[in-house]
Amino acid sequence: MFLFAIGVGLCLLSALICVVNTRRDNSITRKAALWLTIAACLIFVSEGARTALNNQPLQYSFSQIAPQLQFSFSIDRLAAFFILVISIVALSVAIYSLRYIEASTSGIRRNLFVPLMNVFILSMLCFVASANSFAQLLFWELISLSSFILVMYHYEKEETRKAGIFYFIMTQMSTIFLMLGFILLYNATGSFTIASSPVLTAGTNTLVFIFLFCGFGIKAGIIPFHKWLPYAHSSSPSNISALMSGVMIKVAIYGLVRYVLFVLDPQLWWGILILIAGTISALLGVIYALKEHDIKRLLAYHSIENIGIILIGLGLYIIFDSYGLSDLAFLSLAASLFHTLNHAIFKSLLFLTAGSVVEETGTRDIEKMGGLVKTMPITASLFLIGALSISALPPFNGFVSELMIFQAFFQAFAIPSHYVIVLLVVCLSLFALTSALAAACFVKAFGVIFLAMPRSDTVQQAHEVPKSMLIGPALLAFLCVGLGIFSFQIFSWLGYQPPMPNLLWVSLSLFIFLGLTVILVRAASGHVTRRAETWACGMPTPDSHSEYTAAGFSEPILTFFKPIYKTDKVIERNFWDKYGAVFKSGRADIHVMKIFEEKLYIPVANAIRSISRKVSAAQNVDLDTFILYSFITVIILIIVAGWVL
Amino acid sequence: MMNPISIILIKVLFVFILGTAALIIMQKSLRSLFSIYAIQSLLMAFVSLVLFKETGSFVLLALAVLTVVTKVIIIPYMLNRVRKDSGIHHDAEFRYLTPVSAIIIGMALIFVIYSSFLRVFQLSQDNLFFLGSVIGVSLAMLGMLVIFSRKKIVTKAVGYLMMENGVLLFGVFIAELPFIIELFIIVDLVIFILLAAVLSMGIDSTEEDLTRKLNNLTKWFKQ
Amino acid sequence: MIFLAYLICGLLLLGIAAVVLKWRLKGETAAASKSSFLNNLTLAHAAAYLVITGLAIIRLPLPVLAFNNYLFMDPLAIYEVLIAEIIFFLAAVYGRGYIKNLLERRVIKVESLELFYGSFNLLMVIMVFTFFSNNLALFWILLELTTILSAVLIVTLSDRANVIAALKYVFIASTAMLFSVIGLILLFATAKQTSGIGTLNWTELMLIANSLPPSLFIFAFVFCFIGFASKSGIVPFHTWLPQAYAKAPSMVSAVFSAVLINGGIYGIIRLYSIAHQNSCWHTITVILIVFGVLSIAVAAFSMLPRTNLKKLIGFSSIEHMGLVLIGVGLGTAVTLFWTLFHILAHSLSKALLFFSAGILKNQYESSYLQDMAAAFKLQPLATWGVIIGALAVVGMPPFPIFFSKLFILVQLGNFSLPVLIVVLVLLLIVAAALAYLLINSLTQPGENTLKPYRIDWTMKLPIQVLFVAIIGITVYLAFGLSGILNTITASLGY
Amino acid sequence: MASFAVYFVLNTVFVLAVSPLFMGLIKIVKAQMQGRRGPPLLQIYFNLLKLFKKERVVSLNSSFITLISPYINIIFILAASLCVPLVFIPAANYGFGNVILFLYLMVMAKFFMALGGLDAGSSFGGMGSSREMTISAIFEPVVIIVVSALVFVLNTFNIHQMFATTLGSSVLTNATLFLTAAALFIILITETSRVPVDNPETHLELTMVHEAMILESSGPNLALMELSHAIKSTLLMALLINILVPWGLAASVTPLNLLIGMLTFLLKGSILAIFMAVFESVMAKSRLFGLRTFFILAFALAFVTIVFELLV
Repeated sequence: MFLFAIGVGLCLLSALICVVNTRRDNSITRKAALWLTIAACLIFVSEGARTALNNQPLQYSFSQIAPQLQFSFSIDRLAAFFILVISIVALSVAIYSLRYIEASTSGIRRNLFVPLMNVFILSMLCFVASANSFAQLLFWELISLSSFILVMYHYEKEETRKAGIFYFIMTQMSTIFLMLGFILLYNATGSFTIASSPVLTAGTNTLVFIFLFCGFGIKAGIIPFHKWLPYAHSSSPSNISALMSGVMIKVAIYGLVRYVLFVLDPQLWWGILILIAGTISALLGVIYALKEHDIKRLLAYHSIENIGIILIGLGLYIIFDSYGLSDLAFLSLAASLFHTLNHAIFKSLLFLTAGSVVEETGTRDIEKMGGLVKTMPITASLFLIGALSISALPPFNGFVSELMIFQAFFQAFAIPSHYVIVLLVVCLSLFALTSALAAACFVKAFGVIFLAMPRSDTVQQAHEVPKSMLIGPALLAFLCVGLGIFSFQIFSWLGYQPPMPNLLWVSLSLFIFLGLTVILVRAASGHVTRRAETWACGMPTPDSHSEYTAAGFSEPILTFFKPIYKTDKVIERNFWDKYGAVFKSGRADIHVMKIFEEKLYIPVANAIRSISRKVSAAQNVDLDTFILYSFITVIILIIVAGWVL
Repeated sequence: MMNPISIILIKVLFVFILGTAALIIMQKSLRSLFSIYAIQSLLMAFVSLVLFKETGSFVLLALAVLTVVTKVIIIPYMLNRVRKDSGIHHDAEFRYLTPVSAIIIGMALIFVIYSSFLRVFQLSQDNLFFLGSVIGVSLAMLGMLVIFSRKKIVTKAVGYLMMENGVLLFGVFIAELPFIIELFIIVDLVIFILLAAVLSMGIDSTEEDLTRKLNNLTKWFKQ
Repeated sequence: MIFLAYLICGLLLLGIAAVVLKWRLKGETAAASKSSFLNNLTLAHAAAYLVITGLAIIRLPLPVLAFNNYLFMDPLAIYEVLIAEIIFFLAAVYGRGYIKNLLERRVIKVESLELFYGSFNLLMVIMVFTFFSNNLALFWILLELTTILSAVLIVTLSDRANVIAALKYVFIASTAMLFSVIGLILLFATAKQTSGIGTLNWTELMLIANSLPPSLFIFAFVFCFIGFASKSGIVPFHTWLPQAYAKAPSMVSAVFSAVLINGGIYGIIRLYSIAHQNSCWHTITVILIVFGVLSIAVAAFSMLPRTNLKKLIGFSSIEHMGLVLIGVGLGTAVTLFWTLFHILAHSLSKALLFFSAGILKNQYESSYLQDMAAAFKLQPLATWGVIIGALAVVGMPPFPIFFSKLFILVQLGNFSLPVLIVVLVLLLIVAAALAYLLINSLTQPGENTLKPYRIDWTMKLPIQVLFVAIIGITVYLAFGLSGILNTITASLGY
Repeated sequence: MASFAVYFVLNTVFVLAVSPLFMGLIKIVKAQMQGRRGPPLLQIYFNLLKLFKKERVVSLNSSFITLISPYINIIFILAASLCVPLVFIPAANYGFGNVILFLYLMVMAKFFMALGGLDAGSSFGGMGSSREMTISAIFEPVVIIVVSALVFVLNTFNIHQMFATTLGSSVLTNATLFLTAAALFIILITETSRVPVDNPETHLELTMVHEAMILESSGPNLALMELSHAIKSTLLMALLINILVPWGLAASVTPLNLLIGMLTFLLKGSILAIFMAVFESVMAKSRLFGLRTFFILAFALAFVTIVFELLV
């Protein structure tokens, strides 16, 4: 705990340095502050890892400040694991930011960046470490607040404004749900301490679960509540997107796991609910990602997908657990948590490298990129590793967690209820679809961004980014590979023998095959490589216009999933009179409906707006009416006081 | 314990006070309006006097004198000044309620207040106190009714004065109520009237024509 | 003694003002020197009050009764007075630059300066004595006087809209306050019926509280409530509030929002603490919560279509008064603790908001949100003031309202879950409206035609002080404030 | 360990050796069905050798992806081949044989093949990649359901053990396996890019998928691509064969058993190859978006298997 405190102190010190120096635009201060953050993150990583391995909970409580107001912290294995996840990502983001902040923006606004980022990271860590729900709520709000300001960083842009409003409202909504859940728990148990509470009635148990599920679900970006995620992730600076997508939404997962596992009494239908929500999020997330051509928004939709996968694991855990299948339950939970770590790593990696690309090209539209693999080879390779991991390809880490989930699914037949089995089989097939679509999506993303010819002029001026912007992601890429290949060993080390293949042997055999193939090909062929123009059926030299576009690439899949996208076609016609003058002209317009926005968010917003207008209109009158209001109220009060009370 | 004649007298006065209230609700001529208000205040002073005779509390006598001085003489005088200065002599506009419906609502109001109070004051010690409170609250409510149903600020001021009368009527039945309070209420009232008069004509009355300003005021009132 | 000190202080300064104005600053003297002289006096006045109150806290054993028990000083009164004085003092500091700006822009006339500062000082005196009055009737009268003085303060800007706003304020507040008198009389009669001696003193009412007949007391409470609620901007008696806030000069709006509306709530807290001794408090709880929720609801829905920054802040005050009403109504020691904390936090946040809004209004010569382009470039401090203030008001940590709001809501959850859900949804709408309006207005790109308006350091200082204070009271909660609030709660018989 | 080492070498060599053979056989049968003579049986081997010796021509636009993707393809397909015992089942499998691992090793190869298609910037390559990824994505649920039916019926998710189970039992006890086998056949057709999903013989942009992706490959690159494609077909064929008719698969490592195993596999593989060729000849190429029905059929078959097993 002492070292943790030192880490926290370093973070705060780093924030302070920048806050004190707000007036001057001084890059040395920012660098120094970031180095402090890096040091703090290193402490957190080592301490988190140590606590997770030792399995000895750390605890600390402050004295009570006011009625009900007390802070206490406790770091058990679960919390330590999440601290590890947060601090690993934070570490590489901090390294990445050393140059990114200097490169991406200008002015003294940058001085606010480091302190806010530190507060953001610290509040996430503290949320995880909190031992009472009140403190959790506080840090939850701090997470929201700091990330909100960071999202608003480029406030001049129209889209940022929209994203900011959306994000703020959604985070407030999540806080409200959490508040409801925590208040219910408090009122049932009489304390804010997070502990198993056998006194809960069935009704409270269920209600608390629903509230917490919604609250954490909004922050995690589960499907009906996901809309803020693509907006906020795409308009914030890339290192912040990495933090938000990599760890912030995991903090919500932590909350859910913590309460479901340690506080509430899970029921079968919770598992089914979480499973279905997870499956839908995963599937729709990836389907929406396929149609995105904004690189960061695409990645954001993939976050929704991966949160879905994590939830699938969690849902399976509850389902298996309620049938007493503890081995399977544990496998699902391990898969879910492992995927949490993996997603944090590869998604941050992707966001950071995408940030480099956006920084160099000045656009987020992948249709304008292309050919970057030649100008930014290292960034491209790092992105490729991230893409392979997120597509769940062996031997990278994403594969391992998805493999574990598949295996858990395959053993669904141990469940006695046929209905549940059929449900699980359906979810399984959708899950498989998700994972394959993700691969398709990343073939598109990598292919269109990095391969072939540049699609616009700005892209041609791109250069490889500075070292620190490579080291940060490289660290994560290294983990992607390492966690994949040595997954079996890591689990054994933690004392769990998962029923899964040892990828070390697979990698070894791949290595052998690679050596043999290279030797054989070298021996057989004449090592002559000639460069020539791409063949284009005899057409003149193909230029970038003849390349396959991102839209073209995903078109077949979009066609398959037409019912989900709800394309809205507006076709109007021109009618010509006999002199050739138009007397009715029209347009043809196809746009993909944003179904949740148009069917859920906007109607609700409009309803509130119309009530607001009415309430406002009622107050936008003259004195007579105001007195009339008072008059009526007084009469009502007299009647109530006389007759009712 | 009270002289039955006094009780009857007070009841008669109550009836008259309610009558003046009804007249204030309906009256369109400002001049008559102010006169009716003066009469109502006079009736209030009579109530105080009757009670003074019964209880012998000099507070009530002082109150009666004060009422006569301020409400029967000074305030109507001031109101008439305002009326003359502004050149407005009639307030024929009604909002929300026509005079007839206002009277009907007023009657219903009195009944509602009566029945509510009846339930609360079940074991009341003093029948007259109960009646006084009902009439007082009703008068206050009727004053409010005047405020929101009439257009001109002066009329509204009269409505407010009527409310004040209602409250005082209620107050006189509790003899021990410290005199200083009553005094303060009346002082407050005078300040209020001054303020309302000044406000309704604007602060800088030298610059512009008063009539136009007052007409404008009603227009401005829309927002 | 101590009360005389307050009074003499005020009278002395008024005397000095009158003399000096008559002899030294006659007519032809520059407007600026007159304004700064008057401001100095006001500052001195406020500072003197702070010193006296400080002395009183250190030296006097509480509660102090004086003037035939008409005045008294107990922890709650001192607390409220301290809040009021701090805000008055900051407003006076702020006013130094602010009034100068108004004079330059000819928004306020030199001739009305005396009236303005006079009313301002008088309002301070009366506000202090409102909180110190032990007698409910005296309390009522002083509260009514604040209405009239506020109206004068609004009117000094001599714009038509100001006159109308003041008129609305006077009519709505006064008519409602008359019902309070009915309540007072009923209370007096009830007390007389119970103990033989009619009384309106808080201290004596507290002693006989448990023997008051419940139904009569409820009746009296309801009537009193009507008036006090109208002073605190509780729906549906709130209708004067947004316009009055919008039209008043910002330093006055700050005082209104941070001090004046506490007056009504103060009365309600007092009355409720009497009810709390009585068996009828459950009924009153329901009434208060209904009005609290109603206030929050109307304020929440009214905020969304707002275009005027100061009106927006005004509606936020209504919402917070609703929350405070709920806090009072729940009637446990814990909620009272947090409600009192909420009042303090709300006052500071509102003062911050209005001070910042005042700067923005001077910059753009409009307080309409759509005019505030390039706010960050032109007025960074004021913009951050508005943002921090808004975040504080919404109840984001580490700002103090987060704590008070949360713990009041915790108790509300204990009272009724559906009500809690409704309130939370309404609070969400409030937050959404604030975020929506502020983000949209403050991030507008600006044309280059506007130049940054030079702001006097005296206008910046209060904002900076409030920044620190808002965070500070959260920290202070751990180092002493908590004890003070507990004392107050105990002194009210919880 | 020793057993696995033998398996490692033998299985790899065997699959490398026989894969082109089946390709050739299919070509001959198809030619015969169309009334042509067709190439010699061993022509594919000569083609591969020739390609290995030729120079490598790469596009000016291409990057290192073009260079590594054939290697990635072949090594991942070879690693996948370790999951499917063709001749004998080793005593220990060291994690190979996991059915998900098997599938995803192949997806990895496909991933790089698709990237390779995009690398040159030709619209053919892009089209091929797009279609390939689309088909594979749409088809994935089918594959997984079929696999889960297998897992359910055979009660293991290791292919080695599946074969061991089927080897140790008669067909009749696992009647539902026939349903699964039909579904597996559809997987085989789809994954190896055959009619009606794809037409391996065409260079017509309307129909090509797999060929379009490797259009820019040449020399050793193309050879590696072709070889890995052939191996993939063989692996899927082996999966079908050894689940449905595992007899002849060596249970213990003796030279005789191995010989029998190889011969029986060649025989069964040839029969299946002929059947595939016939099937391909009588089918018409389907529209890309018409494939839904085809996939749903496989999905239904597997699903019915699961339901049958649940009810019985």
